Amino acid sequence: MRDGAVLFKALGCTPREKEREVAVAPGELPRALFTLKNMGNFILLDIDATDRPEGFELAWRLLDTGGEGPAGIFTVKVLADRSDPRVPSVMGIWKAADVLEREVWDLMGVRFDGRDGLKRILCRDDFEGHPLRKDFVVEQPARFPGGAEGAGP
Amino acid sequence: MQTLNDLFLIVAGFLRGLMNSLGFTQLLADAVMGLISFAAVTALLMVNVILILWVDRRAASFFQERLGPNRVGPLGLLQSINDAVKLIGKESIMPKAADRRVYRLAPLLVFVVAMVLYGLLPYGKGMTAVNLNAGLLFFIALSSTSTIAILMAGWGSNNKYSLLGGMRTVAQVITYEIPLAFSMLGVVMLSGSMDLGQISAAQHGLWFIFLQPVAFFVFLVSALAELTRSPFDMTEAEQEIVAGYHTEYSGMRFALFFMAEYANLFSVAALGAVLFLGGWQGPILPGYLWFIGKTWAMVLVILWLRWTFPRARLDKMMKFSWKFLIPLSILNILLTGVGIKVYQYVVGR
Amino acid sequence: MNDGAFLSEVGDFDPLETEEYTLNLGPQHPSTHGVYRARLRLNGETIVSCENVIGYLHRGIEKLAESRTYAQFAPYTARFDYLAGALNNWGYALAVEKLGGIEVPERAEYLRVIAGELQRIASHLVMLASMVIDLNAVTGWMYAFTAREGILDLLEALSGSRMMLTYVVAGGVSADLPEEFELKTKTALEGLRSRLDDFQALVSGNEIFQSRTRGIGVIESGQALEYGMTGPNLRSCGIRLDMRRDAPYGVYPRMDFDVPVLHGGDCFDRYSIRILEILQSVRLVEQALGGIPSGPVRTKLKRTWRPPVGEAFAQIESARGIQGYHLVSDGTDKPYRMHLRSPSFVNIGVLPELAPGLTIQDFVATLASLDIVLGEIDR
Amino acid sequence: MLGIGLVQGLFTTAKRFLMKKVTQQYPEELPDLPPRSRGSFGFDVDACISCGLCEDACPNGVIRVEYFLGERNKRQLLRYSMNLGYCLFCGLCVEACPRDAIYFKPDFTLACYRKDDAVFQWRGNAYRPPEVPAASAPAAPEGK
Repeated sequence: MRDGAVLFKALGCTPREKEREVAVAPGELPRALFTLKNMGNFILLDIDATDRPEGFELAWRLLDTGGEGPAGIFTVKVLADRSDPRVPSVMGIWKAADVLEREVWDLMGVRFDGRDGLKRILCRDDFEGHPLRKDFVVEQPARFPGGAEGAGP
Repeated sequence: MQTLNDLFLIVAGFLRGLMNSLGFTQLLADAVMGLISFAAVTALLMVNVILILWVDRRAASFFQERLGPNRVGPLGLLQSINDAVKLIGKESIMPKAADRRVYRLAPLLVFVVAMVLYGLLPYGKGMTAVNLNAGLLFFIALSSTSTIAILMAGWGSNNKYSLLGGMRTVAQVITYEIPLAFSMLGVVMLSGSMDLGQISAAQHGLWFIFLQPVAFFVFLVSALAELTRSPFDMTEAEQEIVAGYHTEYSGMRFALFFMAEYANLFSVAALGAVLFLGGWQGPILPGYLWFIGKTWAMVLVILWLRWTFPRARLDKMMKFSWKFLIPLSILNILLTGVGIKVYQYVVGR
Repeated sequence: MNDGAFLSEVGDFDPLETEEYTLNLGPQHPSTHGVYRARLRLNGETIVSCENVIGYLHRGIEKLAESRTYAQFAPYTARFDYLAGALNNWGYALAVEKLGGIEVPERAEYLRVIAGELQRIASHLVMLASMVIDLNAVTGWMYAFTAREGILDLLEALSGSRMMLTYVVAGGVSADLPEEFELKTKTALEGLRSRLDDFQALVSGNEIFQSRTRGIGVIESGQALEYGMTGPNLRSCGIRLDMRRDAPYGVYPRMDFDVPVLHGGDCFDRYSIRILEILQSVRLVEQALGGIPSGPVRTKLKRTWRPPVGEAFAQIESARGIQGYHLVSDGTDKPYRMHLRSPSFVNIGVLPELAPGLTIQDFVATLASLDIVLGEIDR
Repeated sequence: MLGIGLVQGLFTTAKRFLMKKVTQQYPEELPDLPPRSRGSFGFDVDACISCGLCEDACPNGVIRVEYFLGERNKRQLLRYSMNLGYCLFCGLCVEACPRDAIYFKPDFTLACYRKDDAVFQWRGNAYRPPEVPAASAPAAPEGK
């Protein structure tokens, strides 16, 4: 795990105390990840998305195995617009991004620009909506069989 | 003891005598005897298939530290009958897009071929249902026709897995037919006959396995491939092509394939016993018991191999045949020829 | 096609017309380890291209988490990677502990190592078993499963359940060691060793097995990193990356164990490394049992426990690679968002690149050697 | 030498052929399950105070506690139902119970033919059968 300050410096940001997380603008993302990858010893672990009131918060989690001491996670965050969430794809930087981006698109409905084959991966192809969004309505099945008596306590 | 040995011959002779005394013509008597042999062979086949099924499952279980089927009947002996009845009772589902005639014909052909092979085997001295003087040749020729039936099944099912299975069978069986035939040639040279009965008789005192160990090895390997038994069971490789050519078969049609497979196992094991283990030759016990015993020994060896080895790869297996087994078997033929000449020279002097 | 051109040069033949075709390997197929489907383009038996089709087991557990409390969600985590339930529980517990700043008693940490490593053994045994049965070594499969049975019995004695343990919970573990556990462990590990020896004698040395696996489906180390592969699959390509050693959690820093690494990157190495890891896990279990301190096993959380607003990402070395749990809290008793980084989901991404040129038989071997669990892929 | 591995494998299977088998002949020979084993549930009607903690703890809504308020607003258990068809056997209810009224039993024979049979019910001491018995009232395998 490298010192956060080194990474922040490479990315051209001001480091804060003990931070292992940086927020960038959507347009800046490929450059930031490319810079990090070129420093070596990074593995793209995960892309995940959270549906927050202010927009979709996407996080690229990189496993940092360089430097001294134990390996650690370094997170690059992007806040995508709520109405039309779009971020550039990083498939050209890490091939692992392929399945991870498709997952985010499928479940959260964030579009990744500049790549092919962005289609559903977990839900069926004709599924409507993006289930992990907060406004997605889930049907609740009845728990107890037997009509009105079984409608719950 | 001699009576016991010739029991079946005596019975046959008695029946012929009976028919003569009743005024049957020679032709009619032959026909009746043919029918009786047919019934006897079929009965033998069914009993053996059912037994092999049971032994296969029990032996597999024992190799794998478990007990296997032991509930139906004593020791689970009736399990295979149970399964057969179950299969007969099941609906035979035919895919809509199947080539209907080919699809229906294939299991019958496979089973008929398997059955005819039983007629050729010498169960004891003079105990062959159909005695041919080129029995061995006929045996090989006939057994390879089942390839066509299997290809028919693969094609007729109109399923990609089935077709792959059918194609694999053709490739594999044709490739291994050559070393199989070559491995038998050494035996034919030694015994000077293609009559299975005479080959057995020629092994009086010394089994051919001791004279032809290399040929026996080649025979065993190619027989496994011919039977499409593990490690060469690519044609019905469950993990790759689901069930190969019989993927789309169910009910009694599937049962026919299944029984034919085990029937073939027995007949090829019997052929091995005839060619290399002296057939019905053996002390004390009647010949037919020796024959059955040796055949079962071969069957057990094949099962043992099956439950021990993983599956080989198709292309590597082909290479193994073309680049190793065939040269080896040709070399064996050459050495056998030289050996015979040397022996004749030594003995002749 | 080349054959056709060749034939037409030789004589007056029409060139043999060959055609590529599509084969759907799965979702119902004996060797797809669940409901994975590969859409293969085939030329004869050779694969031209391969496409992963997954999602048949998608149960929406991540969404489910948003309607369960932190404690209530714990049992569901074992349903991700159902072959390594305890490790899943552990990863989730780590994330919750990180989120809420919960201390774990030391005895519980040792018990976690015991449960986790036993679970890793069980999981690797399933991998070995399913790999050899995909190559039709049925007997080897039985030996590995019988050995696993002994391990599962231990886990049952420990937690009460064989696969879905819910043993590792936030704040510690759910129960202390049962009576005579050391003795039972000793017997079970003896059974494991004897069966593993037989398994090795039966399969590893077998020439047919080797010819099926050596040099098949080779993953280069650079390729593996590019595709984000982790776990034994990565370590078999020559990269020593193990969260237990590189980003230690629990009491692993105090444990003495090796991280085996192989360099071939082929199916055989992916198979062998599991055996080596099992032996290391046995070492870890024995160490943990030997050095376990006394004390409480759980920091009880209040029934209406609420973590502070924030988020946490915790990662664990699961049986298949790095498993990461991302938890977002909005201050209520239910997670605002739960996300799982599942190793199989990422590992399988490499398959479309490996497949072209392999035959169906090799493909089956390669798929088995990647050791995917569909519960974890589809979530 | 080529073939050594094959021969070794043959010896291994032959060895296991002769060794003791691990099969358990199930209905005659029952497995010896550890006491913690989560097979099915036992319920102590007298111990239950109808607090509903188990109902709260259950992640899947499997448990339903029916009660009425008796003298001094004390809860009287009418009926305790568990729909084991949805049960995860996670043990959170057992952990939550303050009186150990619900507990695990190693008995694991839970197979049943109808979905309704998977609903386990225990009648509380205050239970009175309804005047018109409902036709669809599920049978109680462990009913008291």
